[in-house]
Amino acid sequence: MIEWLLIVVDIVSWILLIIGSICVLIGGIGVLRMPDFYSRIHAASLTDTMATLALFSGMILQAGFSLAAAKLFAIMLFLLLTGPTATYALANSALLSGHKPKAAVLEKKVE
Amino acid sequence: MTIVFAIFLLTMLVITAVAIVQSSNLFVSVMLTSIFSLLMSTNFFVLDAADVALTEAAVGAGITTVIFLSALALTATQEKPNRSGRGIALIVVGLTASLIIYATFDKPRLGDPDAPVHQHVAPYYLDNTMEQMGFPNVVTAVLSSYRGYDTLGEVFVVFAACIGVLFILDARTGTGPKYVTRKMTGLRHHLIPQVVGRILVPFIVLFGLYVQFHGEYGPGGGFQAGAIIATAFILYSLLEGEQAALRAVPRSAQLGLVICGALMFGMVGVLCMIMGGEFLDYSVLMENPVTARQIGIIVIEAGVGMAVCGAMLSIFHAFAARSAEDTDEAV
Amino acid sequence: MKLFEFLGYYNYWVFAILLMIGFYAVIAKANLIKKLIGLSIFQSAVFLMYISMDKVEGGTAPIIKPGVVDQLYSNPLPQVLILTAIVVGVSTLALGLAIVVRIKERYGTIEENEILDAD
Amino acid sequence: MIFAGVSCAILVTMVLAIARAIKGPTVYDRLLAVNMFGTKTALLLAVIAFLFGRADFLDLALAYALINLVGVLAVLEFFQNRIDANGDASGD
Repeated sequence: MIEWLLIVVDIVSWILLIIGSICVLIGGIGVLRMPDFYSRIHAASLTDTMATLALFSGMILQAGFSLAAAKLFAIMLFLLLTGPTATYALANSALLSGHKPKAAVLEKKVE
Repeated sequence: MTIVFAIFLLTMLVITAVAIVQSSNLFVSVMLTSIFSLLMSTNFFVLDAADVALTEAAVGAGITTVIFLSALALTATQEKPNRSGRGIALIVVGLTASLIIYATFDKPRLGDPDAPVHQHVAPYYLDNTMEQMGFPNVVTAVLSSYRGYDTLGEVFVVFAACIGVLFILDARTGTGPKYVTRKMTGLRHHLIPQVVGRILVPFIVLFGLYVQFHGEYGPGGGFQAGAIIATAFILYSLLEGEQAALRAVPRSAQLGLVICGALMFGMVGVLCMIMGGEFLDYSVLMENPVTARQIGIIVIEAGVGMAVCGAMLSIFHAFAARSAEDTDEAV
Repeated sequence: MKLFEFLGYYNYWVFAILLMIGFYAVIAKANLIKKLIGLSIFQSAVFLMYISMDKVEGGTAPIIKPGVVDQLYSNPLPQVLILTAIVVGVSTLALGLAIVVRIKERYGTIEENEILDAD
Repeated sequence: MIFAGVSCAILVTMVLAIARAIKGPTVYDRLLAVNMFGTKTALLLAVIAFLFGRADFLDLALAYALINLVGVLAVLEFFQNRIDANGDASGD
């Protein structure tokens, strides 16, 4: 019975890891190709949250019930805490310093 | 497997270095320097140097960027283009580079076990750290007890550099009103980083203490812990403003930390001499030499941690006080 | 195994290139802060060379695994050297930046040629 | 084996982040790349610690997860002060 469970845990963690690496790649490509700063920050924050969640939960499953799993959970927690804060601070100070998003610039042309 | 990582990371390293030198805006090259130190830390980790990677992480991510930025705040951030002398410099650089690369051909290949480096002294430490010291981390053992005297010298170099910075930027301790620094209003109105910062600072200090006292069994030790705890206080002063940070850790306390740290290191050495052994030979501190060495190392690492943390904090506050007081004069 | 032979030296070639990039920044750039940044690249290149000397094929970091007997470990000695050198490097960098700040206040510029003319 | 694939994906993202850091027109793009690079280093260190089987080296990734925010906030604070000082609003 246990041996069957291990296979399932292995498969689930492999799927999570694959999802995580795909998200990381999508975010990376998004950061390069997006036209404007605010859309780039959107792509970058995708890698911050989604990939961290998927990769670390995949690794926690692989690590089983051990000190390493606890450390991985702590890392995931802090990454999920600091990532969005840095993104928020970045976007907030960009907006405050008058860095116009591209859409706003286009609207002015339309009127 | 490590070769694939090494190739990838080292090429990125070279690209970042070229970008750093090429960019004329100093502000951009400081940000690329922080990427450079991130890459260096990953490289160290791939090359099996966990302790060094932790030091580069603790020092490079937090303190180097902050010190560079506070220096930039006091000077210009735009570099004036200067075309003279580029040709000769390029020739000289190209020549020396090809000479060095030619010289590397008779070096032993990366990771080759019978390279001369691994033959003479290293096996001694790898073999009997476990029974002489009783803990597995060979790097901490060599750093604090086999080579303790040299680490004492390093701590005094950090101490001297910190005193030098304080003299040059003439930040007198505790002179009170003259140096009441204008509250750094930069990030005050960012509410969310402040709240998260308030949550994060105790965890960073806790992690610093964990690294400090976990130095024997895993990557860690005094140098890394001092840098991490200093980064925690720097984060606090970035978010809460300069005065709150100075109220939390006044300048006299920072200098007290540096002095006590360096003194503690020296006192343990003198204590060993008093108890009959040589300077910094911890085995005389107690009957059982192994536990004596462990206690000596823990005290030494605590001294190193205090010295590095105090030094980094007083350097940061010396720069920050300078920038605030400067703009008052200028305006 | 020619390819693997080449890979073995790649670390030392990157060391040479980084050394020269840092050296070039110190020589050709006039701005004092850019020179300090070049010096920190120069320093990191030297650290990279020491640490790439300590790697042993198939060895792990020199923290002895309890109970594992025939485990090959990388050489701890260059790591000890570099560990303290990084912290000392940062404090000397801070010293250099403090001097540059005072030069800026005294001469009003941090471009080396303008300082030499003013003197 | 899967960890090798994951670490290659992260390495490719790091290269993309460096491309954005070097190309980025405004300061905020570069800062975005620096922040992203920091989180990816934490991820890569965690995966490599697992790949080499030395799971007790995760402290390194934990250190980066904590300290990565300081560099970004320091740059923001510096840039904010610079804008208050001489009011040039646009990125460079």
